[in-house]
Amino acid sequence: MSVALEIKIGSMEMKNPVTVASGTFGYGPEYADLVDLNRLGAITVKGIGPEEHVGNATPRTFETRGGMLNAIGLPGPGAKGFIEKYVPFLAPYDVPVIVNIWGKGMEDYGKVVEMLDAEDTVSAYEINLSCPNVKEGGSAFGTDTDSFSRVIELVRGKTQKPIIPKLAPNVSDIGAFAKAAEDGGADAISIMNSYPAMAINIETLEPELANRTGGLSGPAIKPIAIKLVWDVAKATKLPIIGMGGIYEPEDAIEFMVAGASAVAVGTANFTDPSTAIRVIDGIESYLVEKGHSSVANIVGTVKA
Amino acid sequence: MSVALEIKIGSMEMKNPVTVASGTFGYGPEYADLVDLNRLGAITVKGIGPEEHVGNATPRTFETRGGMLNAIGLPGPGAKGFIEKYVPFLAPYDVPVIVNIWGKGMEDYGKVVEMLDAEDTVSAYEINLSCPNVKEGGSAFGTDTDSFSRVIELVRGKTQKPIIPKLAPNVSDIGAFAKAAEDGGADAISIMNSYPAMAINIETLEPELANRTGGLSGPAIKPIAIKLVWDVAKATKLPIIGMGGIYEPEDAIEFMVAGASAVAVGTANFTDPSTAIRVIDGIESYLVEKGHSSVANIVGTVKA
Amino acid sequence: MKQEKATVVEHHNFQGDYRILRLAAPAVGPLVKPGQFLELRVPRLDDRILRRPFSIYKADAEGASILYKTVGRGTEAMVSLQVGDEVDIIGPLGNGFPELTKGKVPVLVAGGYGNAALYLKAKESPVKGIAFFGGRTAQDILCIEEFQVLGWDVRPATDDGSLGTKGLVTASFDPWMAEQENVQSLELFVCGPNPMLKAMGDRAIEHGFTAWLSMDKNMACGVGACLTCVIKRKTTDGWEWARCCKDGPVFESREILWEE
Amino acid sequence: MKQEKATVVEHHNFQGDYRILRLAAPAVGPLVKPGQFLELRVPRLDDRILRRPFSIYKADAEGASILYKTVGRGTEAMVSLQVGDEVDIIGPLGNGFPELTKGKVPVLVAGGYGNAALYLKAKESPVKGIAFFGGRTAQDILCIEEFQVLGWDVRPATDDGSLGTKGLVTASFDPWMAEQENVQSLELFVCGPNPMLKAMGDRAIEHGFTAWLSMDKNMACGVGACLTCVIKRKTTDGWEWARCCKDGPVFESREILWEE
Ligand SMILES: Cc1cc2nc3c(=O)[nH]c(=O)nc-3n(C[C@H](O)[C@H](O)[C@H](O)COP(=O)(O)OP(=O)(O)OC[C@H]3O[C@@H](n4cnc5c(N)ncnc54)[C@H](O)[C@@H]3O)c2cc1C
Ligand SMILES: Cc1cc2nc3c(=O)[nH]c(=O)nc-3n(C[C@H](O)[C@H](O)[C@H](O)COP(=O)(O)OP(=O)(O)OC[C@H]3O[C@@H](n4cnc5c(N)ncnc54)[C@H](O)[C@@H]3O)c2cc1C
Ligand SMILES: Cc1cc2nc3c(=O)[nH]c(=O)nc-3n(C[C@H](O)[C@H](O)[C@H](O)COP(=O)(O)O)c2cc1C
Ligand SMILES: Cc1cc2nc3c(=O)[nH]c(=O)nc-3n(C[C@H](O)[C@H](O)[C@H](O)COP(=O)(O)O)c2cc1C
Ligand code: FES
Ligand code: FES
Repeated sequence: MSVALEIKIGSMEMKNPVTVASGTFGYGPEYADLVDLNRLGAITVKGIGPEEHVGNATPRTFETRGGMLNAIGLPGPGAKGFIEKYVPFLAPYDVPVIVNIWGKGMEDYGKVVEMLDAEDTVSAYEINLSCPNVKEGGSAFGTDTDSFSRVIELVRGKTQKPIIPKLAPNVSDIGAFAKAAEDGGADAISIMNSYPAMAINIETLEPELANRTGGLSGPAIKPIAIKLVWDVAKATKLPIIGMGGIYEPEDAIEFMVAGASAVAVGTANFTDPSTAIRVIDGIESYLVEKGHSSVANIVGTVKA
Repeated sequence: MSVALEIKIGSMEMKNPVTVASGTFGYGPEYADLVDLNRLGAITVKGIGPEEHVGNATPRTFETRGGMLNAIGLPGPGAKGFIEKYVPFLAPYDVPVIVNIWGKGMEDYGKVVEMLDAEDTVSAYEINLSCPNVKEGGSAFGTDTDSFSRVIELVRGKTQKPIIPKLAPNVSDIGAFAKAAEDGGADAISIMNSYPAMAINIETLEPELANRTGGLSGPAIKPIAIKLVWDVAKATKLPIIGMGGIYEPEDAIEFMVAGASAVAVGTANFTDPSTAIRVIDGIESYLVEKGHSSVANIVGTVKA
Repeated sequence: MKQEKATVVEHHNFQGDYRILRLAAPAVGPLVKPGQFLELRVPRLDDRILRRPFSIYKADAEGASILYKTVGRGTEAMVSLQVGDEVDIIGPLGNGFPELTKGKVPVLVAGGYGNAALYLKAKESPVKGIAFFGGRTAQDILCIEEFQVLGWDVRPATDDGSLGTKGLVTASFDPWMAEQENVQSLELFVCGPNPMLKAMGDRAIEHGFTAWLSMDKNMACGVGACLTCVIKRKTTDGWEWARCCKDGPVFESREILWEE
Repeated sequence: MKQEKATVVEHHNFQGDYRILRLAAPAVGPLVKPGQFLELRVPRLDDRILRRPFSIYKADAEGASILYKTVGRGTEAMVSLQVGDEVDIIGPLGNGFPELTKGKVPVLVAGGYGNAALYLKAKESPVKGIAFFGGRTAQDILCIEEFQVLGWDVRPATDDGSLGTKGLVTASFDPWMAEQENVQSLELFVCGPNPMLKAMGDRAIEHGFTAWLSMDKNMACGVGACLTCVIKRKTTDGWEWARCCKDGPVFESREILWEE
C-alpha cells in the first residue's frame, strides 16, 4: 500500500511533513555528506537577519539532563551573505527552503524579507519571534500580542510566500498568539523555540553560558511542546509545524496526533544526523500499519 | 570547622535550607520509615483545600525522558481532615511544617488558612497559585497579577505566619509576580511548580493522563527553574525556595547560587527517598570545602 | 519498609520473556510477607526517573528474588544486570495477602507474573488447595512444578491450548466452581491482569465467596505519597480513593468499585 | 565524513586514566588524515544527548582508534564498552594538520591526549624532528616509545619532574629554541590545553616561525552546523568567527585572535 506523505504549508509543497529546526542544521551544506537533503520535506536554515551579525561570546551551548542549552545569539551572514554563500548551494536541490528570519527592531523583519524575496530558492519564511538569546528583538515580540501582530502584518505586506511565525513558549496563553498570527495573515505556525533557561557552574559561580541564559531544547522539553501544539491547534485552523525534542518517529507522530501538520527535527541532528530520515520512514511505516492513505489523516486526531 | 546551615523564612526557623516539595512527600508518615524527618529543614505537605477533594481520575502520572508528568488534581482530606489525620502524627517531630494550600475560588484560600491557623504544628503556608491540574483555581491566579495580588492580600489578612506564594512558571515576566508577592506582604517565594505539559499515546490516540494535560517535573526542567529563580531574585529581596529537578547536592547548590535561600526536593523523592538527606549533607560539605561559615554566604552569589 | 543497596546474586532466564533476579538484601528479605512487592531502581536507566515495582517471588533472611517479564525500557535495561551489580530497592511494600481464614478452602488464581506473587502465599498456606493459572501460551505459565512440590493441584489454561485447558483462566475455573458443593467456603487469592481480577471479583460477589485481589496499577512512589496508584474503594456512603501501593495492593473483591 | 556503526575490537587501559579504544570502522578509517577527530555517541548514556569529540589516534583501512581520558559522565560511561559493542561515530571531522612545508624542521608539541592527535602526523611526516611533550606527571606523558620508534627525538617535561624536565613544556622547549640558529625554519604542530596552545602561538609570532595549533573547544554538532565551537579568526579588517570543528580544529597561530 502506498501512502501520501505530501503536505502543503500555504503555497509551499513538502514531499513529506519533516523539516529540520532552524539553527540545528546550519544552512544546508553542513550535513550534506551525512543526510540526503533531497529526502527532507524542507530545509529550515539558521536565523537570518538583514545584516551580518556576530552573535554571542562562547561558551554558547551546555549539555543538561535530557537536553541542552544554547545561546548562540543568531550569528550569521545576513540576507546578502546568505544569498551569496548559500543560495547557490541550495538551489539545485529538489527541496523547499524555509528561511528563518529575525530582526533587532521591527523594521528589520521587513528588510530581510525584501532582500530575500526575489530568490526562488527561498520557499517560505519562518519568523523568529521567540529567540531567547538576543536582547534586542525576538522574544520581546513573541510575548506581547500587539507587537507580535504588527510584525506579522509587516512581513505579510512584503511577500506572497508563506510566512510562519515561530511562537515563544514562555507565555500563559499561547492561543492568543496563534489567533493573532491567523488574523495577521500567517500561513502556518511554528512551535516551539527553545525555552528560556540557565545553568550555573558551582565551582566558578559563573553561568555556563557566556550569555548567562539560553534556551533549553531536546527530549526534556517534548511534553511542554506537545501541550503547546495542542493548545495552538485548538486556537487556530492554521497548519502547525511542531518541534521540541523529536528523536524518534514516535515523537513526530505524537506531535502530529496533537495537531501538527508538519514537524521539525532539531537538537536530535546533533545526536544522530540520520534522525530526520528515520522519522520520515517511521511515519510512513506507522501510516501503513494503521491503514491510513495520507499523513493528513492523523493530524489532530488526539481524543481529547 | 562547623558551618551554620540554619535559615529563616519570615518567622519560621529551619535547621537547614532543605525541604521537600509539596505533593511528593505525602503528609509526612509516608516516608517516615525511610527518611529521618527530624533532619529535614521543613516538611511541606501535599496541597490542602478547605474541603475534602477527590482529584482527578487515573492515570495520574506518566514518565517522560528525564522527568514525569503528573495530574493528581489535588485530592486530599481538606483542612479539617488534615488536622484530624495528620497533625497528631506531625506534632511530635522537631521540624517545621509548611502547609501547601489551594482553593477553587479566591475565598477558599482565606478559608483554609482560617481553619488551620490555630494549629501550632502549622508553621507556614505555601500558597499554590500554580497548579496546572485543576480547572477551577490555582493556575488562573498564578498567571494574572491582579488576582494573584488579591489572593496574597487575602491570605495576609488571615495569618501572622509566613506566607509563601508558589509562582506559576508559564509566564513571560515572572518578576512582576515576585514584585506583586512582595507588595502583598508575602514572606518568601516558592518557584517552580511543575510545567504545563502533555503526552499522547500514539496507539490509542488518548492522552497518557486522564486529565489530558499535567505538569512536567524532574531533572528535565531544572534549567528552566534555575532561570526563574535568578529572574525572581533580581526582582525581589524576599527569600526564595527554589525547586525543580533537584537530584544531587550540586543541583541544590546551583539553585542557591542562583538566588534561592532554601530548596525543595520533589520528584527525586520517588527516585531515591534519601535525596533530601544527601542534599543536606552535600550542601554542608560544599560549604566546608569552600570555607563558608554559613549557608547564607552562597545565596545569590552567581557572577551574572 | 527499608531502602537497601542490594546485590545481584543470581540472574538468569526463566522461561520465555521471563527472568529471575535474586538479590542479596539482608535488610528487606526478612521482613517480607506473601503478596508484597518492592520498588527497584534500574541501574543505568538515567533518562527514566521512576522505580519499577515487582512482586516478591521468594524471600528469606538473606534476600529476595523477583520474576520479571521484559516489556519496556526499564525491564529491558534490567536484562544487562550482572552478578555482583548493585541495585537500589525499597521494600517490602504494601500489605500483601491476609492469612487464610480458618475453615476456608484456598484457591489461587494467577496470570503471567502473578504466579510469582502467589508463590510465597502458596508456601505459607496451612492448607494446600487448587491453583488456576492462565496465560497466552505455555510459555506464560510459570513455576507449575514449584507449586506442585508445595502440594498444590495446579490447573493451567492457555489461550492457544498449548498447555491445559484452552481459553482464559475462567475456562478452567468456572466448570470447577460449578462442581463445588459449598462455593462460599472458597477463599481466592488472585494476582494477574485487570480483566482476570475483575472476572474473579465478579464471581466472588455473585457466588458469595471471598476473593483477595492483588491490584496492578501503575505506580510512581510506591509508598503512598504521590497518589498515582489509586483505585475506588467503597465506603458506606459512596467511595474513596485507596492507594494500591500502601492500602493494597490486595483488596477484597467487595471493597472495589470497578471503573467503566 | 561518514556516519558509521563501528564495532569495538579492542579496549584497554593505556596508562593512568587513559584508555585505548579501537573500532572496526571500514567507512571512516580509510578517510582519516592526521589531526582529524571523530564524534562518538556514548552508548547507554541516555540522559546526555551530545556526542563526544576525540582525536583520531591511529587509523587504517579497517578502522580507527582513540586514546581517551576519563574526565566526566561520558568518558566514564565509555569505560564499560566491551569488545563487540556497537558505537555510532561520525568522522573523520575537521581539516587536520597541513603537510610539512618543504625545508622546514618539524617540531611536535603536545600535552595529555594531544599526543594522540599528533601520532599520525608524526608517522606521515617525511622528516622526523623533535617532540616536546608536557604533562602533570609521568602518567600524563603518552606514547613516548611509539614516537621514538618512528624516529622522533622526544623531550618530556612534567610539572612534578617525575619524567624529563621539571615544569611546563615551555621549560624544555624554550632553552632548546634559544639554541636554534634558524628559528624561522621551525614548523610547529601543537595539540594540548589552551595555555599550551597560546604559549606556542605567542612564541611563533614573536620569533617568526609557523605553528599549527589544534584548538580544543567544546562542541555540540561537530560538523559546523551549530556554531558552538567558534574562535575568533583575524581578517584584514578585524575578525570573524571560525568553527573549530569545520574550519579547524587546526589554525596557524597568526590566524587566531586570542580572547581575554
Ligand atoms: C504491585 C505490582 C507488582 C508487579 N509485579 C511484577 C512482577 O512480579 N513481575 C513483572 O514482570 N512485573 C510486575 N509488575 C509490572 C512491572 O512493574 C512493569 O512491567 C514494569 O514497571 C514495566 O517497566 P518498563 O520500563 O519495562 O516498561 P514501560 O512500559 O517502559 O514503563 C513505563 C512506565 O510505566 C510503568 N508501568 C508499565 N507497566 C506497568 C504495570 N503493569 N504496572 C505498573 N507500572 C507499570 C513503569 O513502572 C514505568 O513507570 C508489577 C506491577 C505492580 C504495580
Ligand atoms: C577536537 C577535539 C579533540 C579531542 N580529542 C580528545 C582525545 O583524543 N582524547 C580525550 O581524552 N579527549 C579528547 N577531547 C576532549 C573530550 O572531547 C572530552 O574530554 C569529553 O568530551 C568529555 O566528556 P565527558 O562526558 O566525560 O565530560 P563532561 O565534562 O561530563 O562533558 C560535558 C560536556 O562538555 C563537553 N566537554 C567536556 N570537556 C571537553 C573538552 N575538553 N573539549 C570538548 N568538549 C568537552 C562534552 O563533550 C560534553 O558535551 C577532544 C576534544 C575536542 C574538541
Ligand atoms: C544550537 C541551536 C540553535 C538554534 N538557533 C535557532 C535560530 O537561529 N532560529 C530559531 O528560530 N530557532 C533556533 N533554535 C531553536 C530550534 O529551531 C528549535 O525550535 C528548538 O531547539 C526546539 O527543538 P528541538 O528540541 O528539537 O531542538 C536553535 C536551537 C539550537 C539547539
Ligand atoms: C506527583 C506530584 C504532585 C504534586 N502536588 C503538588 C501540590 O499538591 N501542590 C503544589 O504546590 N505542588 C505540587 N507538585 C509540584 C511540586 O511541589 C514541585 O513544585 C514540582 O514537582 C517541581 O519540583 P521537582 O522537579 O523537584 O519535582 C507536585 C508534583 C508532583 C510530581
Ligand atoms: S505509587 Fe505513589 S501513592 Fe501509590
Ligand atoms: S560543534 Fe557545531 S559548529 Fe562546531
